Amino acid sequence: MTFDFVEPIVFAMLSVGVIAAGAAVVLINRITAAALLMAFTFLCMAGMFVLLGAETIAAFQVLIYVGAITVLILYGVMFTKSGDRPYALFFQHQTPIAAIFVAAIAIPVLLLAFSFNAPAPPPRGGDLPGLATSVFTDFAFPFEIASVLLLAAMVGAIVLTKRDEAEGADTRRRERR
Amino acid sequence: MIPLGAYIFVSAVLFFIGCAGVLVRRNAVVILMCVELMLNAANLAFVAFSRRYGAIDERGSVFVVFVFVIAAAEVAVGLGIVLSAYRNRPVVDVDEIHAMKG
Amino acid sequence: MPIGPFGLDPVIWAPLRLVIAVGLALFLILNGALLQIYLERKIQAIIQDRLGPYHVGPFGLLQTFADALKLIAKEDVRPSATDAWFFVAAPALVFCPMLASWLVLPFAYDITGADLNIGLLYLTTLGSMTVLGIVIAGWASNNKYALVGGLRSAGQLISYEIPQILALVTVALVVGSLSMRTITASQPGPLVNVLVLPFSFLVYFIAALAETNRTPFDLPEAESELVAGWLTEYSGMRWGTMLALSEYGNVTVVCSIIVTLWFGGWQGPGVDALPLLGVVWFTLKVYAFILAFMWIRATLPRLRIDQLMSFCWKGLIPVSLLNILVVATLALAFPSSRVPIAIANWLLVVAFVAGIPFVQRRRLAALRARARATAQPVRAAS
Amino acid sequence: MIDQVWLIPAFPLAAFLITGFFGRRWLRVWSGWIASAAVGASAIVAIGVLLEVIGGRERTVVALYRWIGVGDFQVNVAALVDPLSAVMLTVVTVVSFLIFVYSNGYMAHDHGLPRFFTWLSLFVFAMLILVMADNYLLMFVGWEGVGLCSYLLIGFWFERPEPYFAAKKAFVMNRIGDWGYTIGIITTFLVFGSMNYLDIFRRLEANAPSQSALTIICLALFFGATGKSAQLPLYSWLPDAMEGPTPVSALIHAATMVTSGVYLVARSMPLFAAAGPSLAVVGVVGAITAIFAATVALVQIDIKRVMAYSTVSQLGYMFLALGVGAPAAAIFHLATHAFFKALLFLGSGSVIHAVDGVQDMRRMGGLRPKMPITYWTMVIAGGALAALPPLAGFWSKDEIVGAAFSNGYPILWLVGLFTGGLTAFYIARAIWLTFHGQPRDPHLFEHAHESPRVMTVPLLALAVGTVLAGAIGIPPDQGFIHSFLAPSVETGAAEHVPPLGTIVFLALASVVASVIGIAISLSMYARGRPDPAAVARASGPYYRILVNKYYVDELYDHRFVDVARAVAGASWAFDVHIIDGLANRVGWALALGGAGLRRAQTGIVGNYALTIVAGLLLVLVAYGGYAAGVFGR
Repeated sequence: MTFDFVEPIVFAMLSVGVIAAGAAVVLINRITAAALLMAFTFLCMAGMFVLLGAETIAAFQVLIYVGAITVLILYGVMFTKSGDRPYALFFQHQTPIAAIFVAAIAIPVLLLAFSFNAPAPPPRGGDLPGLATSVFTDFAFPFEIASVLLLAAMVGAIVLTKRDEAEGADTRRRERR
Repeated sequence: MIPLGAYIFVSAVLFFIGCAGVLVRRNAVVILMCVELMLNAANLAFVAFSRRYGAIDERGSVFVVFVFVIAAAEVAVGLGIVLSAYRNRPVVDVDEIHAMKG
Repeated sequence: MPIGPFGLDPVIWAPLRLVIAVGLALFLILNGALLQIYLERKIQAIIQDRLGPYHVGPFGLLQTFADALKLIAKEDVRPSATDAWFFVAAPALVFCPMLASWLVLPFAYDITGADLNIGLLYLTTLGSMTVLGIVIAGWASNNKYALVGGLRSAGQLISYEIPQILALVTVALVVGSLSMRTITASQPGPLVNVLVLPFSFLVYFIAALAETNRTPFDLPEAESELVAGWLTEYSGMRWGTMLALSEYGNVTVVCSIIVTLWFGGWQGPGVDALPLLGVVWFTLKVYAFILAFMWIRATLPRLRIDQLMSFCWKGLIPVSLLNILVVATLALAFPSSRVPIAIANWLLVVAFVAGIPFVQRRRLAALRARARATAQPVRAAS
Repeated sequence: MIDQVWLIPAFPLAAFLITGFFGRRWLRVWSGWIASAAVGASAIVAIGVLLEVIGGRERTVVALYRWIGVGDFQVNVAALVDPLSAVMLTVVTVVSFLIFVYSNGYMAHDHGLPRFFTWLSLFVFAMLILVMADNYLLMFVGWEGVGLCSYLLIGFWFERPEPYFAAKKAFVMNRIGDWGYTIGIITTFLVFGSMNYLDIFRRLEANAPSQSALTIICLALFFGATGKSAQLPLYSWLPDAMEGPTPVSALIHAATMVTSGVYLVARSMPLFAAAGPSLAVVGVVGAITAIFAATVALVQIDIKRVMAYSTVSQLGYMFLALGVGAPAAAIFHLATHAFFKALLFLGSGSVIHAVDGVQDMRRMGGLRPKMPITYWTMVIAGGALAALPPLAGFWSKDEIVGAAFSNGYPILWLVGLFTGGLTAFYIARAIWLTFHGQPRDPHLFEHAHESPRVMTVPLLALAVGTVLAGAIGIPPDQGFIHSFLAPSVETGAAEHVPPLGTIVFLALASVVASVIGIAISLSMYARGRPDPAAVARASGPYYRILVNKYYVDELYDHRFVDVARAVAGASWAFDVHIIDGLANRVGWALALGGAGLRRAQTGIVGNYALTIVAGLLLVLVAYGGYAAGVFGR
């Protein structure tokens, strides 16, 4: 007995999940729901990575996208009030043009997508050793650059969101002295 | 064995969904989410190509790791910008924020 | 015919193993929660010189069963202003990752759901997913106390995840693997990892207290001072699932990780002869740590939210980064690196423990100085 | 020791860094001793290297690291240790060490002492790099470094205007020479595809490039050498450089830096030898400079200027030697000259120190009893300069003059001989005016005193060197130095050794010329027969020309500087009206365009995003067209 039929079924479920949830993120009006659906997209994507045999990437995907980015976006949602403005300013006028543009790119790309073919890879263990070796040898320098980028982003985010009150209190205290 | 084309197709669909979302939605936070979707679509393509073509190492997947870094940095800074803009004027709709006009 | 463990055919053993592991997991979670709630009450009562539950059953053993029955029998109340879908989904979002973590815990030799080669990463990943459920629960309750509680709790969990992961990294550095089975096998006999990496253990233990919302870091559910945080609007079996099952399940998972990584996992006397004895050793060790958690809860007061965050960002994260730096350097510098790493790590423990009073004294001095600075103008005005 | 050859420049570099960073604030006077100790250590290592080279390791390349690696353009930071550079290293470090020690006394009361030793250490470092380099580019680094240090040290007393102008003049003159050097090394690279000496010489042998290319290279390099070594037409900065402190004059403008041009030509000897006419140019320029500077030196009244023109003249001798195909003699003379000219300078410094900074010989006189050590060492050095046997100068200079004769340049031989007489005349005049006769300025005479021991000990050491250095060149043409240097400066055509009778005749001729020069000098200044003033009056216009140094400075001022000013003015006008005007127009056009394009900046993020997508579409169309072959493959 073979279980070959399992993989296509799982893949079909995951792709439906990815595409449906992704579309819902764009179409749905409730932002919290959109954020949660986005997390769901990410989870399905992690499933696809597992299907591809990239468990480490899948784990990172969940760790970073679901555990960190979604939570961050939820924070953003909760700190801002999304007004239900029925009318649109001029922004919405671009929707038809945008639709035409996106369709013009998407249709050929989607048609071409199926033309990719690759031989079945030889069976092998997880992707962890290979990934680690690549990151710390050939890509060590980009890796360091990326760490600097993260640091810069962290500092930038803190500076951007820091309120001036702490500073003000500080000067006030100094003035009092 | 799922053909490579299927993964690429899913990746492309998700990418254009995100792309359309960026162009159509008004809420800045939602636009950030759509950008994340696009990045994720790219990740899928990277991993699929890497796993199916990479014979020795995981060079394609390495780029996914870097995309993770970029995505995290982008969300952090993007939300920081949205929040600081929101603090000046409580709007998150990008069509009302047009102080950058030339 | 190849012979698997216990002299069984691998074709039979593979599914059987999974069944045993999942059965054990469910058994431990469900009964573990009941048992732990009972133990928690009894131990706190003993420490606080009370009796604790004693009416239902012998020594009050059936008290938690009675509570569980009460919870199940309760009406399913959902406040009308809540966000229906999210309100229902949140407990599941908290519960599922916890349940999934049990997949990789090694209960005994070859009794584990799946021996992933990214086991530690998998556990970390699932730990981070809990945050999502908590934020959603806070949001869905449509109650500002719940919302603020949820955001605070999420902040706490995200922050303490960092020292936790950094502590795990040192173990991975020394052992050279992320697989739970390999990590267990790397600690033969009494030479457990805690002798090599005591400081990582210390950091992980403190971070784990925060990660599982245990005292002194139990702000999210500080019933006695705040409203119950993100749990405010939950009642009945929903609350039961969220708190009783998920929280106690998480405590058990975290203690299992501690046991596997630092205390030799299921290994113990007589395991070679009778492999299933491993389950007993494992459970005993895990419960020893759960008891330690309870002991701490009965002893230490609760931190304020700003103290909690600054302790993590200014205390734990820098020292665990230092720890990684030291361990990684020594691992590179010495071909057989366990002894130098052990020496360095014990030195770090000594420095950390000895350094706390100094830091505290400086903090107190700063506080007093600030108090004087604010007090003076008043005196001058009068 | 050779493998540690990098230690030699490392010590002065360390001294430079230490005194530069900590000198003014913390070390103060100690910085002099630290620098001296560093150079002393270098000297010990250099002697070790020299001994090892003598011991048989003829040619070693010690590569430190790759400096530039761009395609074919590979330049290493590497040291070429062969007899030539070993001799140079030893001379530079030993003489430097003695001068450093001397400077501790000479500069003791100057508040800028740490700065002085900082620049001096940097100078030694750059000079050693220049000498050790195994390629022209690294040599250029040292070349520029010594030029810079020379500028800094000439202008050391920058509070007064004269040193400042002298420094500027030296720098500009050097830059003009460097321009030639730059052209030389660029052409070298274009012709040979390398900057490494050994590679170049190897390729030169394998397939020689055209004669004209070689001539251009050699003349350009020689032009650079004239700038650094103060030959005609770029000599005039050196006499002015005497505004710097005397140890600087001794070290930089007598013993080391000015010889780098000689070193460059000697180093490039295979090139020059292959490039026919250029060697003759070198010889002729050297001879003209020698006699030209010697005539000017006859009438100078400033003691340091006499020495300066003497240096120019002696450098002319070295180039003369190179030109007539006797590079070993040139290097030999370079080494001996380093000793006796440094000694002469330090001696004059000692005199100047004693008489409160006065440099005018007319105000000195009769100093002999007051400063016996200075006097006797200066007499020894003067004898060496006048080429009296058995002092070092005799052996080296006689060999140059003799080589000119025996290699078939009788006119150059006559010039050399005559210049030798002039040299003897002016040095005898200088020593007589300074030390003998009646004290002409009683006030100065009262205060004069012998210098402290820290200054006289180096004088004595140099005097010993002056007496003994000739030994390495005995017998003429077959001495130790010749066989030692032969592998480095071999020109291919074997020098033919003249018969003994010729040698003796040549030596006698030059000794006679020197003795005649000294005799005339002494009779004029000691006896007053004929009276110098009367001679000056009688020779009238010729005397004025000499006193005014052939009006060269005025010529340069009127011809070159005025032309340069005119060109600069025209360039300025061009810059203001054409270049700036163009830039302004462009800016104006851009502003206009920007005003139009500003409408595209709606400030709405969505529009920008749409633009990005439109760009994506464009890329896709372009790629599709490319894939379909619309644009051709």
